[in-house]
Amino acid sequence: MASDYLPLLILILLAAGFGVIAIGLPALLGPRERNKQKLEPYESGIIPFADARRRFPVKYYLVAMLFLIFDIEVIFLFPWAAVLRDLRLFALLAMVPFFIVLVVGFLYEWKKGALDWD
Amino acid sequence: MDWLQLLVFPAIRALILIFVLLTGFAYLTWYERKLLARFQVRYGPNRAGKFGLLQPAADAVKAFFKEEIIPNHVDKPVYLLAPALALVPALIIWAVIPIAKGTPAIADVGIGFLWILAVAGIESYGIILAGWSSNNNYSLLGALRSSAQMVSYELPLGLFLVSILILAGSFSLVELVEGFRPWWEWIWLWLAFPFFFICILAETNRSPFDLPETENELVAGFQTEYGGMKFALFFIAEYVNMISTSAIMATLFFGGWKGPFADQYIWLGPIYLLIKVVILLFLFIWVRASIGRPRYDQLMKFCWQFMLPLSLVYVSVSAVLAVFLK
Amino acid sequence: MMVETSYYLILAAIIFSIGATGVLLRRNALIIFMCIEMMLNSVNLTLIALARQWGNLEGQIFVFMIMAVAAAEVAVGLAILIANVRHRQSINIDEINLLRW
Amino acid sequence: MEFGDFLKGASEIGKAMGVTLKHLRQKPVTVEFPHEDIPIYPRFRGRHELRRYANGLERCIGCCLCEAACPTEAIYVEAAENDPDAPLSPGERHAKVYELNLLRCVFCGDCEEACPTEAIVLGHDFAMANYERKDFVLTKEQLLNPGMPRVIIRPE
Amino acid sequence: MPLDVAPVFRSYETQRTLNPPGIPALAPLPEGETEDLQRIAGRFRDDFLAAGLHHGNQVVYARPEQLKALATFLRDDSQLQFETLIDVTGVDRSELPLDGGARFQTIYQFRSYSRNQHLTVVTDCRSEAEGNGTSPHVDSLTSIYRGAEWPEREVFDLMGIRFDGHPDPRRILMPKNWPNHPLQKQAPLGGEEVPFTFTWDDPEFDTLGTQILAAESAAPDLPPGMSRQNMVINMGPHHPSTHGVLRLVVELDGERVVSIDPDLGFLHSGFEKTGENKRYKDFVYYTDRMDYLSSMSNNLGYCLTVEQMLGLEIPERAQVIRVIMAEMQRIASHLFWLATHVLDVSGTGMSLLMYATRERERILDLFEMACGARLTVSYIRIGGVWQDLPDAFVAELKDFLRLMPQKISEYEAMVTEAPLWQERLKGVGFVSAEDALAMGLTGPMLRGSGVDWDLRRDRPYSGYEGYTFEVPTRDSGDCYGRFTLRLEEMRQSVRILEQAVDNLPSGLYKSNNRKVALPPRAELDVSMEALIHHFKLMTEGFHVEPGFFYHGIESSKGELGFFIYSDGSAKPYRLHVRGPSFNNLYAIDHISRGEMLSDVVTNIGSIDIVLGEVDR
Amino acid sequence: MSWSLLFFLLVGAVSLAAAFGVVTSRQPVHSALFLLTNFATLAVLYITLDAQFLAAAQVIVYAGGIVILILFVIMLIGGETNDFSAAQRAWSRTVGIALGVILLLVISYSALSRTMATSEETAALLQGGTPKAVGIELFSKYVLPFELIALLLLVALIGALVLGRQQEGAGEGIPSVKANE
Amino acid sequence: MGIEEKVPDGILTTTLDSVINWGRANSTWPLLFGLACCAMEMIATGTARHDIARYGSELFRASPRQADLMIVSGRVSNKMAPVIKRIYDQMLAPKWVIAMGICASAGGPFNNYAIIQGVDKIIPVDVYVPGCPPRPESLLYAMDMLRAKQGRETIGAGRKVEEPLAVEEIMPLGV
Ligand code: SF4
Ligand code: SF4
Ligand code: SF4
Repeated sequence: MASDYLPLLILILLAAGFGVIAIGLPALLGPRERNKQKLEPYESGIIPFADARRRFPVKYYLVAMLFLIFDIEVIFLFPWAAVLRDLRLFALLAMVPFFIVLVVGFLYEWKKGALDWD
Repeated sequence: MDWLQLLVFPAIRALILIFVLLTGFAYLTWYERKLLARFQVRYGPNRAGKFGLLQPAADAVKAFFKEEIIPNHVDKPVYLLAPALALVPALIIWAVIPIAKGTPAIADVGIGFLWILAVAGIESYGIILAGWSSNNNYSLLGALRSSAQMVSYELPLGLFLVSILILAGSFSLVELVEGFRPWWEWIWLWLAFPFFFICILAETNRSPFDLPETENELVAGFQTEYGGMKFALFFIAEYVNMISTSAIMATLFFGGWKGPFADQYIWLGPIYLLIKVVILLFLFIWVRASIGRPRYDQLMKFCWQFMLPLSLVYVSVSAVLAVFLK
Repeated sequence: MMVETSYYLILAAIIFSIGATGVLLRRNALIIFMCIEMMLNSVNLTLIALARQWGNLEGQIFVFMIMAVAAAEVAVGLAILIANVRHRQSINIDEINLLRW
Repeated sequence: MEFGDFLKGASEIGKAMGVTLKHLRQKPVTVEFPHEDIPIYPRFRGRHELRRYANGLERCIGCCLCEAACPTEAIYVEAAENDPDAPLSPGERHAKVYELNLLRCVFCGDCEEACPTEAIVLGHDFAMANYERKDFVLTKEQLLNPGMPRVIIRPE
Repeated sequence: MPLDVAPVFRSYETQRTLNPPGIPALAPLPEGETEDLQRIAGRFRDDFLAAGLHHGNQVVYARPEQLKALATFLRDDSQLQFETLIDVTGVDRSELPLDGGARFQTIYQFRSYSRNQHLTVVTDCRSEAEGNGTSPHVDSLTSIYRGAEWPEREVFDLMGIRFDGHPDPRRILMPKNWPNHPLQKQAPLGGEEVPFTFTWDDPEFDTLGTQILAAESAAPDLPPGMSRQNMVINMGPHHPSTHGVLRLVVELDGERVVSIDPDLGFLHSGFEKTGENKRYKDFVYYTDRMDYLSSMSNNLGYCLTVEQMLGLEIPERAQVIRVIMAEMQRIASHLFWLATHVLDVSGTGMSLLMYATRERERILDLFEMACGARLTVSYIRIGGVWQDLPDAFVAELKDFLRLMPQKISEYEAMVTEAPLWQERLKGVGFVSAEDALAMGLTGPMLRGSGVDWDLRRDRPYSGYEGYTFEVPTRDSGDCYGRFTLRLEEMRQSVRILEQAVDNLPSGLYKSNNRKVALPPRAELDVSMEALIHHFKLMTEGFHVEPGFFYHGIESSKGELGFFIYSDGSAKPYRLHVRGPSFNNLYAIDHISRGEMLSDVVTNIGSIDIVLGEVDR
Repeated sequence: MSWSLLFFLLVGAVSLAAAFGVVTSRQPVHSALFLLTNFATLAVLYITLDAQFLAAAQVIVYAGGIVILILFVIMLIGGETNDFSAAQRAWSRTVGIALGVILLLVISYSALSRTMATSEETAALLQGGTPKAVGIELFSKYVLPFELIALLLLVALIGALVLGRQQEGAGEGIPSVKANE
Repeated sequence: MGIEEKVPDGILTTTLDSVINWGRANSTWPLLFGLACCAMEMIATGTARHDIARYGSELFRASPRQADLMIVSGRVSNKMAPVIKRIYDQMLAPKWVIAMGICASAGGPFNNYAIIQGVDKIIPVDVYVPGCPPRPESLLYAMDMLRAKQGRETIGAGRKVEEPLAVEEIMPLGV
């Protein structure tokens, strides 16, 4: 039960601790030679035209959005998969409409060209 | 001694796991460099120590004693957080993998499969934050690309996991390995392996899907502004991920720690697992030596227009098989 | 050994209030969005706490459904936001008037 | 993408992987310099040497032809009359100063071709790296006493 | 950077006083007539100055006012069909007795592929008072031949000639605020004195390594026509996939390329100016360092040009050796292209990179055997080759030739049919035949678009007419077409090599003309005359008749042309190189527009550039 | 104070701090990261509340999906806005804080007015909230909502697609908000 | 300076020095940076025949933040000089420079207006390699020399660094 998860938490904390050490320690160990250019962005040895955080294509939003929706659907499959053995045909049938709607959505996207990346 | 049971033993176990993984990482880099060299008819590292066995140590020493900077144009907290965020998931995904009979690496929880999916889900944070905080055109573009790639391939990956879950009937990886499987199930399972492997390649950003680091158009992608140990952390994350995912694949598809006599002699379990992992790692490197990389849009297209439908079909068929044949 | 349910409820309440304050205080549509998500989550926490209180899984099912709805909401909400930003070049909620849009 | 395409692609990838696997078994072609001497052809043009006759006299007669021939002005020669009692070279003149700036030389071999007495030749030494720029102006002493290059001369 | 250091002259160097007196102000007027020239004369009647043959080239002297009309006529007339403007260059004649003639001239090379004709047009530049001096200018031909854009910019940058109506009159090679136009005769060569021990006291040497110059701190200008609304990124000059120090300013809309502005000159080394200050023989060594992946072809192109101006006969054996070397170089260059192309497209882990370079090493070994150097071979010299082939060479070469086709098949097995490779290359970087001609592309870029043209076959030199080989072409015009084309070219080169080694004649390996080629060493001891020639060649060098000449050869990247303008002295008065990479690179904007960012990398690889030659 | 209470307090404190961070960060990315932390702590609390499956779902959906989406949007519109100054209406701040406090008081009062101790037995009914338990509940009682969720997602998908792709032809990018400030 | 001030002199520092120097010498990652003809030989050094990987140096990094060694392989033009300087500045300490080929070392055959007569005019050079181009083995030899030099370094001693001069002071005309 809940206490099963304590070791996981410990692992997470230790792993994070290692990360912190690995990031912090070399800052003490390594040499320091600072100059102005070192702290400027690298862009092939040229000064960038503008700040990088500017504008990006909407395509990336669509990827994340599609992913989110499908992620939910995958999550819904998990409890279903868990009970498939017990409920058998009923579970299978219950999933059919869900699955069909999912596929319809998928096909719609496809038709709309949301899956074409060029 | 409740607290001993609850806190200290798991902590020791966790420390050992982290240590083993980091050593594994070090020798994986050696393994890869050597193997790649042999694929390319050369020797590879062989001067630091015998057969270059101390090469990873040299790299580590160098990285530790390299200057650390935080450039002015970055978002400092996020810039520092990103490498750690990349590394942690790679280490903790191991927790639920069984390493011997009845023994998970850390804990056998009721949601083993979901743990894998969840940890895979947060893996992309390190990259996306690194790219954003670096405030560098190459980094940002690289980060967007790679995180889009990673989340996309998570879907077929999740669906394949569901299918395996359907067949196994248990959320616990420990039970999955120990459970009995009829032969047709193995065959059906192995059919999925190449596709699962492709998803894993994309998830771990390995060649041929190493677009985020594509040195070609984006210099070093999201890592461009990282140097020294912080860069090394991304490196570690990538390689530990390779080990972790190999272990997962070994567990899901090839019976994990199982092997002759592993039931009687518990200590044989980890050895079998190691052998399987090494073989799978060979596959990773072999692929890297042989196959060119696709373009970003082709990669995404492949995921959404081929892998996803395929995995949907695979889930449905698995469900039908499970209902009617078991 | 078990923590009282009311503690969870209080925690949820505080988070909810923080979220609500944020919605009122901030003008950045994205941050408001995040605050709303946070409020939704505090409700989820309440539901799950109560589900344990009554030993009833229905609360959990409910939360599960809410997650799906929240995802849908986020997808559509952010899409609206993006469309709007394209139009008006602003992310400030005061300048976003849906009726005029 | 059709499944058929995928299969065809997979077989092509398999072919490529076959090629690499074949190479895995081959012996590396690496020559492990500096732990092995490298094979080199006799015509290779490396560090310069000034030669002597068998009797110890310098071949160079200070004619400056090499200096004139050099496309990059890397050679500097200052001639002087030989002391008739203790001549440094046969003939009337010898090179009082003979310097060669290795950091200007393109190793074209024109000096060797120009030299009427075959005094200056390009040897086989390629390990010339050094730390200071001043180390690269070879004086006459250095040119007259070259080290042994670590090479195996291949048959031409 | 002490820029104003006067060039170091040594007493023995050829000086202007050594020039034969009375150099003609103009190169001798051409004589002889051809059909084309008659047709042009018929169209323009007495409006133009002169036309005729000069060193076997058709030459037209045109008035500056006529230039555009002439160019239009050349392109559009159904009997002329000069589809392509191969090269534009200029010459500053201020050190010649001008007799009132214009100081600057521009020289154009036109080519008709369909009719296999070459035409040189020479125009005086108008001059116009500007500021405190005069600035020469002439009409731009960009509206007629698109490919003139870059060569004209180059002429402006280096020579200071303005082109009226040019769409983008920026500097192209030199930094944007460079104070002079380096190829003008009054501009100093620059450089510094070569240090020897007696100069070590020079305080400058103490400061070496400590003169830490601060890097530039201002952002570069946005190239004209680019919008800040889009993402504009720099690729290069330090970038892993621009093959050296090319800088591309890429305007991106998402991942899609809106436009590209290449910024050249990061490797500008002043070859042309240096050439004007070196003896003819010395420049051979410089050509090596231009397109450093095909030194042999560069040597060959330069030597052929000078030899044609000298009217020198090359012995049979030398010709065949030259062909052998040029073809080996073509294979080596293509192998290196293959390796880097694979690296660009597929990443570092890819083994093909290593396999291709392994074979290239074998060729370099052969080069080392014959020439004593691996890359900068300087093997082909004016009058022949440096030394005869060593005895073991032929056997080794035969061995290599036996192996090579098999290796090419191996590469093909790894990539040609591989789905990822095809996806990356097919349909990418398309250039149609018309565009290729208009942009003045040559070599595989031209043949990949279906234009069947190869200088080796169509305007043979060095005895290429005696070999049977095919000129592969592809109609697809994309990167994949060019990729398969180059693989096929390697096969054809193997074929030529096989014929050449089988029929290697015996005889001299360099010309017997003692005025140009060094006498054999054995002669020095016995013949006073030989000794004198030897001294003269090594100090002063040989003289070339006044005049000018353009000659192009087919290097692995396209047409490599040398244009030499001689005033009769021992150094070229003006030396210009038409680098195939320079002109081919012009296409990068055209072929990348609308494609993805990753395709830019593929396209660069597919054009196969070498920056040493682009920037010169 | 029992260990579990201490644990709860620790996690709760982190959660609150994160929630506070979401509201106060100037940089939207920081807000998003605080939000992520908040979600993660809630997942931990779900586990203590015997809702294992939901804890995993929380991480996968919220951390792995929603926050990623939010981050993408931040990167798309580049919004580095300090909007505190932009809050022109001063009253909204006062009202906001006042409302928040009142809300807090009301809810806490109602929650504290009854102590709610849970017995182990009732909790056991949850079976730890494993996927299987949730699944059986879901498929025995809530099949219809389950199907409706699919429809809802379909509608959301179409809606977001249509909204997100508007004027795509007119240039794929979104102008930076920063440029506007 | 970081650790070097805190560690006392003596045996500890010497051992530490030797360990660190060993690490640095055996894991020198070059910057992926080619200028001209010499770059071809530099690439050849990485290929199977010469295999720079034997010394753990095959990881040519494209980003200056991750590289330890700058191999200036070719001629440096006036236009390129500020870029090189900038990239060098952006590399993290400790860093080394090999001037490969005579052009990078002293201008080589290009004694003219376009080329900087030696890259050491803008950045400090550790090892010069003559040759035009140097054979790959020459570069390997230079790497050997560099390793020797690395082995002699102490972490306590800072490397020569001076306040940068303004661009105009050095390059009145350039760029
Ligand atoms: S080899 Fe060539 S460059 Fe070198 S010194 Fe001799 S003539 Fe001059
Ligand atoms: S080396 Fe030869 S050419 Fe040079 S000065 Fe001496 S004798 Fe004359
Ligand atoms: S040293 Fe020689 S090979 Fe190297 S860049 Fe200079 S000219 Fe080219």
